[in-house]
Amino acid sequence: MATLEREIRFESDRDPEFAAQIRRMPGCENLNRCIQCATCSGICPLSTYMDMTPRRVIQLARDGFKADVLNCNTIWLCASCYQCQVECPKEIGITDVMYALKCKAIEAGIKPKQAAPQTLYREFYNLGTKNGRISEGALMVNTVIKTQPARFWSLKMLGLRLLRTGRFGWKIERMPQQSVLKAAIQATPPINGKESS
Amino acid sequence: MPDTYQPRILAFFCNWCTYTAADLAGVSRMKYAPTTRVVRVMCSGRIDPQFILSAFAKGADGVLIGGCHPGDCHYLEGNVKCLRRFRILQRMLVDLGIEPERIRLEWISASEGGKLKEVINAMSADLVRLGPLNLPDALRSFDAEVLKEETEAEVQELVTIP
Amino acid sequence: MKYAYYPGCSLKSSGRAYEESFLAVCKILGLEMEELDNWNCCGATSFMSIEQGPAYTCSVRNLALAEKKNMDLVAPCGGCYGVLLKADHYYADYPAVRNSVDKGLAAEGLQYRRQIQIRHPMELLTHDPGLKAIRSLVKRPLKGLRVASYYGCRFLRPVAPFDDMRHPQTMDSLMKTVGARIADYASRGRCCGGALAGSIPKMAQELTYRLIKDAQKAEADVIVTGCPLCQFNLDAFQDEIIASHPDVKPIPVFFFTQLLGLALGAEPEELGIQRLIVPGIKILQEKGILGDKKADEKKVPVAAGAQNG
Amino acid sequence: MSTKPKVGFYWCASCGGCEESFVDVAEAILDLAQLVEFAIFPVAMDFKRQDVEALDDGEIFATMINGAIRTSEQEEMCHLLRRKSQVIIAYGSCAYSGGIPALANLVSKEALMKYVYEDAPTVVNPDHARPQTETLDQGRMATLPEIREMVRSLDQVIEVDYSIPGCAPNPKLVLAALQTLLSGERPPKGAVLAPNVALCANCPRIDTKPRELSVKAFKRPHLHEVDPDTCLLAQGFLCMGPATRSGCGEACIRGNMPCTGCYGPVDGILDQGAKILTSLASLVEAHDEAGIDHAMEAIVDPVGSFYRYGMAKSLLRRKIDLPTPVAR
Amino acid sequence: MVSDNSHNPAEEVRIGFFICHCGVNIASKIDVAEVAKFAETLPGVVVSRDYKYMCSDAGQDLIVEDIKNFRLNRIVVAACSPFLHEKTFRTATQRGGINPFLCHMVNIREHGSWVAEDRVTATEKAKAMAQGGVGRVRRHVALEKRREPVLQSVLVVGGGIAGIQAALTLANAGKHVYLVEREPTIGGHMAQFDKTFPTLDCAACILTPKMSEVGSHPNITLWAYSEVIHSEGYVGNYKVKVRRKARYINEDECTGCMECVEHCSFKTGVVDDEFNVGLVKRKPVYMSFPQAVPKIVVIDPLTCAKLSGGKCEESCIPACDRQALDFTQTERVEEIEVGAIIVATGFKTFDAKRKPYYGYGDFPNVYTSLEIERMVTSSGPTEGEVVCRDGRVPKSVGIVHCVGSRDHQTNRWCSRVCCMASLKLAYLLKEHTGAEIYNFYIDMRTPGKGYEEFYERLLEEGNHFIRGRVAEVTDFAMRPEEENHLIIQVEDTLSGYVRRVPVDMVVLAVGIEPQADASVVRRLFNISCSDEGFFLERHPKLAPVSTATEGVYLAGCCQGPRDIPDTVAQAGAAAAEALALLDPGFVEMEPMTAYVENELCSGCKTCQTMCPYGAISNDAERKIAVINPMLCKGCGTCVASCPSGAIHQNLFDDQELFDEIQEVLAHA
Repeated sequence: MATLEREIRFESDRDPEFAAQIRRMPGCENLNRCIQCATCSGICPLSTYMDMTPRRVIQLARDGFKADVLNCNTIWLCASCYQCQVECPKEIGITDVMYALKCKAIEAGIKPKQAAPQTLYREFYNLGTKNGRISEGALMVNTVIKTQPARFWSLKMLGLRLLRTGRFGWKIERMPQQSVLKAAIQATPPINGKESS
Repeated sequence: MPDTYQPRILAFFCNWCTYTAADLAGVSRMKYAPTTRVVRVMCSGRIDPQFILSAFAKGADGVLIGGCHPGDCHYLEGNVKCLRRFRILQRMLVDLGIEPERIRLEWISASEGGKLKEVINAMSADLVRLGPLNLPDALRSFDAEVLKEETEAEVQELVTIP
Repeated sequence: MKYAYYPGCSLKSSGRAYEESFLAVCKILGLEMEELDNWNCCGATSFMSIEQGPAYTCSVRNLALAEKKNMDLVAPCGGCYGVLLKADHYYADYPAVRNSVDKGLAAEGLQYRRQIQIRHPMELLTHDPGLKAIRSLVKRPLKGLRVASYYGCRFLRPVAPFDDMRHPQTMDSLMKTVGARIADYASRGRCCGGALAGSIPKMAQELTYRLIKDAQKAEADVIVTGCPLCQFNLDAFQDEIIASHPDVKPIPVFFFTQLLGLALGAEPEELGIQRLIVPGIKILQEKGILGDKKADEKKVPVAAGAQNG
Repeated sequence: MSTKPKVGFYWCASCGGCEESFVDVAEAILDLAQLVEFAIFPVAMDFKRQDVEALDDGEIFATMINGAIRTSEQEEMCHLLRRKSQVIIAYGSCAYSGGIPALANLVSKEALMKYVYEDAPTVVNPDHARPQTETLDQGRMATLPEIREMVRSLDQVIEVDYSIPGCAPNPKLVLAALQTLLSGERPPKGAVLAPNVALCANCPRIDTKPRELSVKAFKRPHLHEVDPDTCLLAQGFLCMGPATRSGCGEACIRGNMPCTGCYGPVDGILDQGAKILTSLASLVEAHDEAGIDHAMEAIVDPVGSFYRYGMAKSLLRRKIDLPTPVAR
Repeated sequence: MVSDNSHNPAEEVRIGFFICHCGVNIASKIDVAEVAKFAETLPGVVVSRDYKYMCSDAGQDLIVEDIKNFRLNRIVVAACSPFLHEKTFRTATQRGGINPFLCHMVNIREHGSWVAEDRVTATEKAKAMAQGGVGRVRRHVALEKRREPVLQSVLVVGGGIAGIQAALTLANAGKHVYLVEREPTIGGHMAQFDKTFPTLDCAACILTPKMSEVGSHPNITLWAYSEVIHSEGYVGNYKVKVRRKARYINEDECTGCMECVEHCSFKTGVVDDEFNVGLVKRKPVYMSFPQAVPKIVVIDPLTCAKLSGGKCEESCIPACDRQALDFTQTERVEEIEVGAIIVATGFKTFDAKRKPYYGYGDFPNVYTSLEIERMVTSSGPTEGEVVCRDGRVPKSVGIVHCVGSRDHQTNRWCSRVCCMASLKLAYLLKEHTGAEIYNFYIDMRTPGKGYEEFYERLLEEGNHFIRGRVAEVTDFAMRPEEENHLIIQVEDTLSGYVRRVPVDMVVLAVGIEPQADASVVRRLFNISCSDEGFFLERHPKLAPVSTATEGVYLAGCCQGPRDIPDTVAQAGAAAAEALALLDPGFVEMEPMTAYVENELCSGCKTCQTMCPYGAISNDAERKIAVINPMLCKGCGTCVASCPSGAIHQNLFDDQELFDEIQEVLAHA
């Protein structure tokens, strides 16, 4: 028989430094201003798919319930449309908070339940930083195979069409001098909200 | 008009408390039975028992008196004076065949719009249960049994003293 | 005038038609585009989600390259434009960003002083040659074509330097200038779900469906857009969307530069119109914008029908 | 035939005290007799209905009718007298406002008959016999008047020109009234020919009434000694003087008894009982229900006390849940 | 039969009937056109109209014009409550050229459309009410308002910020003010506060100058340590008795040097210091706080060893070089006459012990907000140092909002100031201690200039805001880190979690309640209380500082919870109302007085026991009652009691009421 459990949250469940760290990330400085009006949740085109509404993510982030927010699917469903950010009456960079939380989740090595977006972002990042440019064909194929192998074949028709219209190729795109980018990335200090940074 | 019997309650409300409470009930959009006809007086102490008897005689099914709570009277004790009259009047009316539910004295302060509504609804329900009093018809029919010989005009003519 | 042209990754593959049509239009209007040497991926939303330091460095690096050439940077891809614009702003606003980026750029001997502007073709064409100039060059007015402009997210949010964030008009003005009719609809700036198209197609397609539905409610014949990701997302998955939502009909999704080019007299092939997944030629022929032998014969009744519609 | 104006007296439901009291004018009656001829005068001289019918309409100058109206015969006679008289004076409390007989309006006719003919302790009536309006006896129809469902004041049956209340009326008022009428002066129709002010105005004890009187509990006069000089209300006795018309000569007060209200109210009062009630209640000292009820405890029968003489003329006229009279 | 003495039968009654739509307020529930048509059939009605807004200028002009065109001599307006527009329509009637009291209002909105369920019955009821009004107005006679002089002084009851503000406004306008304060000093609650929100001005800095101004103002008679014990009279002419308690100090001599306090034979405090809400003890001889006004010490007879009959060195007496101590002093009763009264008796805070789960009184480190106010004040008992009762400086503080408020078990209302006061304390506590501050709130209510901004500032500064009503404060630890803490258990409705927050100090933001003796004060001044027990204003929008009793006005929290800016504004409004009453020098009295019809009066004296104002006397010569119209307030109790119907009341005469009763019932 299934049991319904609701845990009490103790102060020890909170990371008291978490909110401060997030607030030091670009665009996140107004996090504490939130009055929980939930405009963000209302305007978000994807909030119905989220296990926590953006409002609740903001609340938990602000309160330092780090584990809860880093494990939610909300941050990965965020399509970066910035609608919430634009409408927020307190000018909180909600999309930026989502970016910050995604970075923190990755930093913490959290593998989300809904893994596909993170996989895509990783593929993209790896390709982009390695070659300096994105080879869309490679990116698409890699991501689909890694995240939705079943769909691979159903996309066959689309793939053929794209090939026919010349919008899809196997060629790996590269910037002429990748080394300069690599050097720049390596020389870039991280932006992670930690006070030392 | 709806088919259901709607009793007629003549309500004497004091200006400072119950009339104001009735205003408040209105402002608060409380809905209550459309049974009352309010006569405003400055104080429940103004209410002459004749008014109440007259109300019954003119067709009221019930009479509701609303005054300030004891101690709250705008004129110190007008409500207590009303109560003194009311106690003996209600006793007398029972002897005259008028059920005690047909006459009510309630202390309803200016802030008690809700109580006003409750009282009117409760009293209306009581009166529906009791049925109409209908005294004007009764008073008319009282004289149905007596002899009628002359018309008024004839009498008038006869009694005219030269 | 010469501009630093930043194609971004998509304009080299899935958005080829955009590059083709944009450059064709620039040629007609006399705008000179010089592709930036050794440009790199802007980072899009992905870099930002993984590591923010490199994300900003990658973006700003392209700006620094353009600045070095002393040219404004033209980024036709909506995604690139948005990311570069945001990077520019945040570089200015956040010392943490500036600190990281400056150190990153220094490795290549670059620096950025915010001396250039980041331009999008939509705004560039509206201002630099200007609508008047464009109108004077129209050869093939888009008469009778009802166009729904789809702006997507990134021209508008989080900053919108050239248009109204909540009811953008720039693309509509361009389309009106070349004779098209405008289908006004509320979803013009809503998210198409493009960011999730590759990862959670179900959700992405639901959002796309709403846009197409809304545009068709406004009696749009075609959709135009200025973002290769939006175009791809709206165009490529219509089969799947219609399969689950039969209440929408296929609708061609053009790059606005394609229609602009047509109106200015370029030929469809130069503009990559054949590259659309939902074919766009037919509607243009039906409306009499493009000549077609068979259509020419039926021209009168079709035009009448279209007017009635 | 005498040329003197004819004056009549008649009796309906009454004790007869009113006419008896008229005799109290004593020698003055002789002066009156000089001026008028007594056409009918039940207490003094016999007459038959035919005698009245024989009179011309309006032949009687003034008839003073006493007693309340309860039977069909009384109604018929009143209508007859109305026809024959120029002026009708309701004479005495019963004619004026129902009087003591009108207290019968608190019980139904049936209950009344049943008590009188069956339940009264002195009655033996195994056959439950009741008086009938028509009885065929040895081939002859004997009739009795019909008793009505309720008691009425005279003006509820015929037009009344003037009233002289009182139980019994002060004979001086009658004399004065007749003198006024004979002089040709006509008070406004409907007038009560007695002073229009309450009894306290003339009460010999008024000065002993305190300015602010308050009564803890009313008393019944037969249970307490009554001080002969002090205001009776001040002593706590239920005196109706404040709500009762003056004119009686304060006979009861002078006889050390509280006023019982026989002269009815002054002009403008719709309901004497209500006014007595309000004035008495005004004196009660108590502030809460228990105290108020205690103060009024001695008023065991408020209706009987407040409407002793005025039930028929009150606003409600009778106990309202009695059977309604059947139209004839 | 009833005689008709009240109007001239020769005059033909010509009634105009006007029914108001009140937009849709009436017209949506009552078929006004039908009622107008019906009224037209009533005897005496010459013209009958309905109009969208009778109270508008155009509506009033309709009456004025119709009076002229139709030679109307009676007006009936069926509209809203006479409390709202009786004056309006009487004035219109007068503008039409007839006596204003020939106009009568029928209340078909508050008593009709607004309480009706269905249109048919509402319309029928309106017809009946209309018929009643038409029936009664026939009897109306021309009446004149009477003028009475208004005394040019005002009594202000209560010396908190409301009373101070009202007194100063009036005094500066040249009126004499009696300011009566129960406590030994004026200043009220505001004097106990450290800072005021949202600007964080120092409360003392803005209050004490006003207090001194009151103390030295030539137009203000300040009676602190005094209470009003009796009030009688009427608008413009009130007689008030004030009990001035004995201070046992010669007020003229005392300079407030406090030497007597120093030298009291009690070397330390012996009784809870009221001003410091019991955080410290005071001596029997004391001054509430150094800036007290009047700056005079007071001796508490209950604890003073000498006055309570114990042994005492009486060292205070020689300590005073002005021999100001006077142990023979007794209380005095002053009698004053004033034209108007401003009641500004303030509030009391909710007793936190009534919410036992919050642990006030059980856990030493649970405080009320008022205690914290004193604690954070630099001139307070701890000189601004915030320490728990065990001497620790708190590292974390939980502020529980809405204690006692918004709660059917205690006080249903929102106390309005607690959100902002809590934010202020949060700020001050953080400033003083650097502690983590947790606010537990139900709703954050920050309506006011700069208030929301203050809230945002607190948010940004990292104060914790947990939305949820605290269930309990407990010392039962479930985790090691909770040991030696008070744990606040709450559901954070925003995160959706039940949370336990261990803190060192709990602050209960206690709500605002009516004063314990509000009902005594209410009766003293013949005003009403609303359901909650706060004094009732005459109209919440149109007469918010007036009461049902003319000449008595309200200021401050005695009328309902409010903050300092609102209180000061309201006190100004009350002062303005009083000035408007005083300035013309006279007041017009409604002519609803009673009078005796001499011929009918038997001198039975029944009425004389009835009159609460002693307005009725006995004319010894004529042996009849005589009513002094100056004293009569028109309650009509004597009229109802008169057994002869000899007393009449203007506007509420028997005949008017009998006719109203008959006619209002005539419509089936």
